[in-house]
Amino acid sequence: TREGGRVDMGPTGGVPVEGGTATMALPPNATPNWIFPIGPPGYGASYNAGIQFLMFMPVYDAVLDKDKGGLTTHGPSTLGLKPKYSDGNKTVTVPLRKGVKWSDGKPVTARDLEFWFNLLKANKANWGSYSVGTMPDNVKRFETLDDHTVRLRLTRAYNPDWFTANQLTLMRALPQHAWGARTDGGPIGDFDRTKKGAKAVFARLTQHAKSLGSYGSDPLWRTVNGPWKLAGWRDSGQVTIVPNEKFTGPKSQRPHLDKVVFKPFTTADSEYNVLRSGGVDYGYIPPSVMAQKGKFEDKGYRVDPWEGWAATYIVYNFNSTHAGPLMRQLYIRRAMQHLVDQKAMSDVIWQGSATPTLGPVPVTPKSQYLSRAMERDRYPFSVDKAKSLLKAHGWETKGGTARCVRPGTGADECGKGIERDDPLELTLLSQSGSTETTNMMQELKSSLSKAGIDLTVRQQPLNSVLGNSIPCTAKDPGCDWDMSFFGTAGSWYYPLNPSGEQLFSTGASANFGNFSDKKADRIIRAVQYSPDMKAVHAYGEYLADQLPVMWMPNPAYQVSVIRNDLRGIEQNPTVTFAPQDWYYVKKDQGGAGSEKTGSEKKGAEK
Amino acid sequence: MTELQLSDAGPGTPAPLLSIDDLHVDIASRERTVHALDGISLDLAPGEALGVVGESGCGKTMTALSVLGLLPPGGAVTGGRILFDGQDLAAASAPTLQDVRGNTVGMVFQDPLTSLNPTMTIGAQVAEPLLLHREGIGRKEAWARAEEMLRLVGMPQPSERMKAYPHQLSGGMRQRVAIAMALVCEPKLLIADEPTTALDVTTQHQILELIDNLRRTLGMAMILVTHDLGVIANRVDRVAVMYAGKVAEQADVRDLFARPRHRYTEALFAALPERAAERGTELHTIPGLPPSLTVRPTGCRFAPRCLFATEECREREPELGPELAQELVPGSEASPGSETSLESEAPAHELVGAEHRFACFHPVPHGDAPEAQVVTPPPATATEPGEVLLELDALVKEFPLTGGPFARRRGTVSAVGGVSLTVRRGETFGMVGESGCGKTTLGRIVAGLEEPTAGTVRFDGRDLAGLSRTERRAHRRRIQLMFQDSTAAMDPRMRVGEILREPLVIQGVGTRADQERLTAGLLDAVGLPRGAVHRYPHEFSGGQRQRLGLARALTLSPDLVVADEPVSALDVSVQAQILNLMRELQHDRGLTYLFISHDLAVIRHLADTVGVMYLGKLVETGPAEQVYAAPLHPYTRGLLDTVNVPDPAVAAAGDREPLHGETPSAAKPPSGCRFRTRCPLAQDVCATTEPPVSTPNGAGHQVACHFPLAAPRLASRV
Amino acid sequence: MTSAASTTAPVTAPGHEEAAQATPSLARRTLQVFTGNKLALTGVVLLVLLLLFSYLGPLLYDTEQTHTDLSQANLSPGTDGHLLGTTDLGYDMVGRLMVAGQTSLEIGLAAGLLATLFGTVYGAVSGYFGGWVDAAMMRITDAALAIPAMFLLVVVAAIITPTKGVLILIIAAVAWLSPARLVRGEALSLRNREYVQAMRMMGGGGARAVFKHIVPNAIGTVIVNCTFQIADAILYVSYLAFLGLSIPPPSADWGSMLSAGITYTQNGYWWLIFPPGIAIVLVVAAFNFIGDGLRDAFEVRLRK
Amino acid sequence: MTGFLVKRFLQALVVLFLVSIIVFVLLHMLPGGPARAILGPKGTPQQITDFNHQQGYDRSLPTQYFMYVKRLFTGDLGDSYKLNSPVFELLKQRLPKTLLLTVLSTALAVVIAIPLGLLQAVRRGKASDYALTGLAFLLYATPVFFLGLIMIILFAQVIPIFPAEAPQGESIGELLKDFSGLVLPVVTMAFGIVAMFSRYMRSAVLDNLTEEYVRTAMAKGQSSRRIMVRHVLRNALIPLATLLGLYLPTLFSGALVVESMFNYPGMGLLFWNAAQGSDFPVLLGVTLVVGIATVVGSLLTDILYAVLDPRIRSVA
Ligand SMILES: Nc1ncnc2c1ncn2[C@@H]1O[C@H](COP(=O)(O)OP(=O)(O)OP(=O)(O)O)[C@@H](O)[C@H]1O
Ligand SMILES: Nc1ncnc2c1ncn2[C@@H]1O[C@H](COP(=O)(O)OP(=O)(O)OP(=O)(O)O)[C@@H](O)[C@H]1O
Ligand SMILES: [Mg+2]
Ligand SMILES: [Mg+2]
Repeated sequence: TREGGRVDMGPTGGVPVEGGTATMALPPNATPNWIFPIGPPGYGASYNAGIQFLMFMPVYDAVLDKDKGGLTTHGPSTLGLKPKYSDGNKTVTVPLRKGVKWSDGKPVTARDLEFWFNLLKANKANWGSYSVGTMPDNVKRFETLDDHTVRLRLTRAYNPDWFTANQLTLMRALPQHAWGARTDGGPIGDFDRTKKGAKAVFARLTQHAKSLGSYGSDPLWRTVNGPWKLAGWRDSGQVTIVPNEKFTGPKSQRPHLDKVVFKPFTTADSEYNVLRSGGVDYGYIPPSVMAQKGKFEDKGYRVDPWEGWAATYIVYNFNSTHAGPLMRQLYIRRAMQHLVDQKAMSDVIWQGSATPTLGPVPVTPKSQYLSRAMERDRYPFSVDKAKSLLKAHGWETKGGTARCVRPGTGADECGKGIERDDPLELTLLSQSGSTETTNMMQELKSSLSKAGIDLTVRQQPLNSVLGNSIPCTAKDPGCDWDMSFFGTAGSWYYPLNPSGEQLFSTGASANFGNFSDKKADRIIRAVQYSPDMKAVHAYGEYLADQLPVMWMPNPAYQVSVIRNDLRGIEQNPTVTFAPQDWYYVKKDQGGAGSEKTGSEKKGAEK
Repeated sequence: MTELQLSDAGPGTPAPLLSIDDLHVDIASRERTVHALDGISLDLAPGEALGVVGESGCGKTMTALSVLGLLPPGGAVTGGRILFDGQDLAAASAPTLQDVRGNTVGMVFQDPLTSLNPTMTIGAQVAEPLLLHREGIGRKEAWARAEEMLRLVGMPQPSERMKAYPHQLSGGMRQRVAIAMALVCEPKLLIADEPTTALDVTTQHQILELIDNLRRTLGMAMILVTHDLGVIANRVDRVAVMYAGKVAEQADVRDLFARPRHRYTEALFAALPERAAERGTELHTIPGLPPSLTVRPTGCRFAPRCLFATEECREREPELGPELAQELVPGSEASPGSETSLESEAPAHELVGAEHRFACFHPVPHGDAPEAQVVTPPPATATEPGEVLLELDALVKEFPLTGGPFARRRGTVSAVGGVSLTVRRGETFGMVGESGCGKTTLGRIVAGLEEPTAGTVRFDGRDLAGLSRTERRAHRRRIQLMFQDSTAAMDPRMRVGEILREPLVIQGVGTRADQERLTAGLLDAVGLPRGAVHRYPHEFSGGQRQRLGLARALTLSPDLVVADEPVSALDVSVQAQILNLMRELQHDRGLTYLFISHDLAVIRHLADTVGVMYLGKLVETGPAEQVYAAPLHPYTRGLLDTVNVPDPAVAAAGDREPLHGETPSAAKPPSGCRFRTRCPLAQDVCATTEPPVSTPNGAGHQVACHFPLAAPRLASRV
Repeated sequence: MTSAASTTAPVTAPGHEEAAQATPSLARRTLQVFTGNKLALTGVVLLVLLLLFSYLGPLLYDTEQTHTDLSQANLSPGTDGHLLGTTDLGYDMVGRLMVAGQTSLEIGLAAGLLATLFGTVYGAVSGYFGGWVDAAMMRITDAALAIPAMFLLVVVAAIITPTKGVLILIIAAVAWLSPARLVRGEALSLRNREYVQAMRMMGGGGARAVFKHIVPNAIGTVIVNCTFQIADAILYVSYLAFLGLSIPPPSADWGSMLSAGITYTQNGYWWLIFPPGIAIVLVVAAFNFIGDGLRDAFEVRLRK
Repeated sequence: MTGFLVKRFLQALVVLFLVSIIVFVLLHMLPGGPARAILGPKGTPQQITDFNHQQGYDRSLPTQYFMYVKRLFTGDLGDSYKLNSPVFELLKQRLPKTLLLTVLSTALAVVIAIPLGLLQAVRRGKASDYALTGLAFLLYATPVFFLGLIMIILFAQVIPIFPAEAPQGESIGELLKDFSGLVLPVVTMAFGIVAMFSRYMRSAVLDNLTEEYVRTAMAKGQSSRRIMVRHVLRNALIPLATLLGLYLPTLFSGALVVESMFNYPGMGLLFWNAAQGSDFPVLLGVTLVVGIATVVGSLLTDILYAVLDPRIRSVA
């Protein structure tokens, strides 16, 4: 069954059938390794959350709103219904879907949410998604109104959209009646209501979650409320799920398939080889193979770049010991942005699987966060514009490198801190290991040099780049880096609301380049706290213009390749998946299409 | 077709078993072709023993190897025939040869270690020829016969040894195995190429005795290849002397030794230290080296080194034949007529083919006893021995014994077990003994290359152990070592000039110009051209390298030169040159020698005082004449009796008591007297008490024996 | 008139000529064996061709190798006068191979030589001094050898920012072990040679023994090993590129070209894969051929 | 024998100690430590500090090393950061698989290399020797990943007879069941080894052919064929057998590349992934295990040598 993997089916048409197995390839190094829905630092990866959501229904999640065509926070797959804000946005009420039961028959209640909150509150340091001041710090009180309603009293007024999208989505319902013991074999009770008890309960659950090999057999993880349950979790990270026959959620969420296998791969190449031989039904190809798209389409696959809810950029280090003054000049940042040929990079280097980044708010898919002004490219590729910007500020190219000939702080002078004859020389730490990134940097170097900007690219492994690009002040020994790029797989995946408080506000944890702008800080705060949607637009437009970073083409999460007879796949930009929507089709004529697929896949699985 | 040639031999003579006829062998390599054999003719009757002698490189081995078609890669028979039992082996096919090898012709090689397969048991190797050649013989039977054969060659506990591997046996035992392997199929001919050269005199003696006996019992013919005239004199019926790929002379063994005719043979004999008129006289030498065989020389091949060569010799090549008419000296007993043919002569000989043939235009006249004719150069008077230069006191050296990687330290080897001796300035102290008795170790301790485990070395009155670092460095100049293998002792990547200057550079003597002047002088002294400094060691012959070694030892003008077997790798002719040179330099420079050798004749020739070592002990010392003439220790006497004297007449005399048995391991030396296990006189006391040193023969002649020999022998034959 | 050889005069050895011609000089013999070995000859020819291609090539065939040209990317061979097509950044492939060849050869040579140099001295010192010095030094090499080279490189690749110099150092750091062990083995036997003993007896010290006697006498082994080291170094460069550790653009080496080309395997862009791949194979094989020929010439045993 | 074993064991301990130090130091040269790698760009400074504290990375290097070694003695190799399992468990699963791959490919290589080397030696200097030697060097000169790539292109794409991915089974049995999946990885890995071993074989045979015992065997009347088989081959195989132990690290290197190319779930792949994710405990664990394997390998080599070579055996 290995060779060829040809699917005799077009991308549309066909008769849906029930059953069958789908094998989905996970991206390189995306090895599912955590089942407990409160992930400790380092275990919060999207592929873990994605799989957890299948077994433990999320309370809120970024879901595609089929009617409006955008992203929203609740839908049939979520436990929570539309949250209600009151008290000047200082209180939020979360109503839960009724009639949902755990697989052991117990109902899903507000207590299960409280359980989650108690565990979190007592163990926030061990929670990967925690950052100071946000959940659970910003919840003054957690109240249970009835079995199906909870109310959160917040510490201050929040922008409801932001709070739902970025905070309530973190909420989970956990089976308190099954997990509420402090020790293995110990009694189950309300221990989570004391801090000590919560710590013990949490510790026990974490302990269980630490043995990957036993996930499949550990009874703890058998109490689920999602459409799926676990059938196997190998040490290699391969996860197999089968429909939860006790699922009590909305009908539309009942799985069609018999089984879904998530298969991790270590390299894109090995995945590709397997894909070619038909070993996965839903895989991906390296961007470089986009040119060969047609081949896959001929074989009965559809190729569909999975666009991520992300921004990609090169970080400028505004405190760089040697290039800080340069970075701080907006005109220089503008000139440089003019020299980034995002379109050519996206089309040639990424073979069309990346899209230009125009500002902090993703341009695709379209969303309420995007204003018209943000769709415009403010800094189109233009060597001339870059040159004239530099010239206008007193730079002259001598021997290939631009040098400041008019130092000073005047409008037509180089700017503060830049001395006469200072060269426009910059170094860039860039992550290694990706041909696309290497090529982008090479292209960037080449085009920057056309305006006399001399860029030295130093490639390092991702970890080193991240380790080296730390926020710093010019006096720190580690602050000698000028620019840094770690965006081969996108620099930053946003939560649903693409607010930039972690990225661009002064002193934020992921503000690696020490960007600091009073106006930006103000606007970002507005996004979090004010109820006005315009705040997001103002933020997006201002930062797109101010260039706190150098915008770079944003690569797709992956270039998916899917069998034509596997349908119902919506590629959610927050990169979770909903295999309950997936189904096979067979040819209208009643050919053996999916039955064959099903049995064939079963055969291959053995 | 080969049968036609059977009838070559006359009716009266038994058909020869092997008949080599005008054999030519070339060895071609990438750069050159060596004409290793250039028309060799030899006959061998059934049961006869033929010795082949000659200097190194003259083609002895090639002769032996070509019989069985075992020439080295590139080697090929280019002409002539090798008739064995009626078959021409030179033209035989591979299967035919395989049938002969190991079956009707057995072969024994020089090095008994490398010539045995290291990973096969002795039994398997000895049984192998049987399995190959005796159809229908089973494995079991083959092994039984192999065991029998091992017993026959004197292997103790043969059934156990069958399962042993070669490395578990001593050299002598290995050679016995090799012989058993060659003889297990009871061949008609045994070819032995230097079968004993790698062995001790005593073992050599035992092995040769063994071969002799087996040959007689099995009625085998034998070709014994050796460079050792002593071995030849004692073991064969007939001798062929080879020179430069040709047979120079061929004769009955007694006849040859009594009356060599070829000038080369004569010169070889003359160079033997045994034949030197007297101790301390110069030896006769043959100047120069054998020619390289890459080109065929015109004329007599020995002519360039021959004192009697004439124009004729240089132009024409003498034929190998019986006495030529014009050279006949009337009245000689052999008196074959000038026109005598082989047939007509035959009745006069008892032995087939025993007639004396040689290839020389100016043979040694008949009736001259060579020794008598030799003009003896005046003996170089040795300087009178002066004060004590070197004094060893109870010197002990033990080496830790580490076996293979799996063994723990298994005790120690007692290489030197308490030796005391004195060497006086200006004398030559000769140290003899069997292999492994500790001679080299002693020499190395004296030279400072080894630290003694116990005991003291006093040099010029000073205890060497008490020297400071700098004193020691300076002291190094005064004792120098001359190595056995000068090839190994000279850095092959250095030019001779640099090698000779190195001691001076290290010791920081003089400027470069001074050093060069000094080395030039040294080269003059050892008889090498000054241009030698620009060449590398490998561009010199063995003898020349030994001269260089001597020169280097003398660079720092030492008082004492320790010479460790300086001539044992050399041919007699060259050996004589070096010995003469050493003597001359000693005379000129007032040197003192500690001369180490296993060759009793050489020691006797050179040494003033002799020390005899056995298993780390000095068993006897004394003035050379006394020790040789009246040995006090049974070991010394045994050694003297074991030596192969290059004189068949002596060999025939039956009053010799050669040593028997093997030297025990130095790791477990016998208690008491270490020699007791092999001593004919041993008694209980020997096992318990270490013999004290006594001087029954007057002061200066010491012996460490409970029962020193009382009756002095009349004369040593060495 | 019938006396035997008179030997009073010092013998002026007449055997010179013969002795000298019997053993032709080492260098000559080397040359002979070498030219007689067809593989070694092939190696030399290959190497010369590759050197000419890399260093002379750019003078004859001038191409843009610093500035990218995305509009010219991934052209197939023959298009627009690009003999072997263009890379994914629009560099002319042939020109790129030349530039990359220089880097590969330079890194390989430098790393191979460095490793050999260090390893030789290390091994010679260890072997000559023996005893606990040797034990300590050898345990270090044992430990380094017990970590497979690729493991080390993978870890190092996760730490280091590559530049030419850094690559040379990394490779040398992995590669010096083999010459060290080899030379140590030689030194162990050489130190017992009589000429070294003779030197000691004259009062010479360790430094002299190591540099004057041991190293020169191990030179055959060293040179042979050096050619293999160079070959291995070039291979290592390619492995490093495979691990994502190659010198930063716009310079390139064959290894990085190959690993970049592998990205396009599926696109059938064979011209991005096979030319650099084959170049690596050829240059590594060439050095191996030469090393093998030299080994024959020096009669060094194949054993490590 | 025991004395030797004790000595070798102590040596091995020293070597392992050095191995762990080398790797330990090397790993700690990574800027920022593993925290960033584990926590990603979203990790907050607080989390990074916590992580470093938990793992002891805020302590001095010697202290950390001491702690590591102390835990080692209790058999605790630590837990993988990325794979959420004890390193020991991971190694227990992966090591046998890597051994399977190396053993299969080495066996294949040896089976090919021995006759090949013999043939080259016998035909020394002839055209076939040159051709085979040339081929061996060409193979040797081909980077394993290039070779693997060619294999995949040829046998999984152009003529799709073998799968391009190794079997993913949990157990050895499962791996073997899917044998066709093992073909390409095993063959790819074997090729490199063949090149090396056939060279050694050739030279070992040539060495032995010049030995005098061969001449003795000829003098006994054996055919060249029989001499080859009964005498030369056996003696030539001894150094070759011992080579196996010494080439363990090289084999592991090859396995690393092959495993990552074919997604073979062995130790090399584990290491590869761990390196990319700065999974220190795994890196240390794997290196240690490989170090132990190498040291044990060379010990076995010595023993094997003794078993095969009576010259050494009997001393024991
Ligand atoms: N393998 C070889 N290749 C080339 N020449 C050889 C080879 N073996 C021997 N010779 C040459 O053949 C000639 C005869 O050598 P042979 O071994 O027969 O001498 P030999 O009398 O046995 O000497 P020795 O006493 O040293 O053993 C010599 O000139 C030698 O250099
Ligand atoms: N370095 C060493 N380590 C261990 N044992 C040694 C060492 N050198 C010599 N021996 C042993 O010491 C004993 C004496 O050796 P030595 O070389 O002094 O004897 P020799 O009389 O010179 O012998 P030969 O005539 O064979 O040269 C032998 O048993 C030898 O094996
Ligand atoms: Mg010989
Ligand atoms: Mg000796």
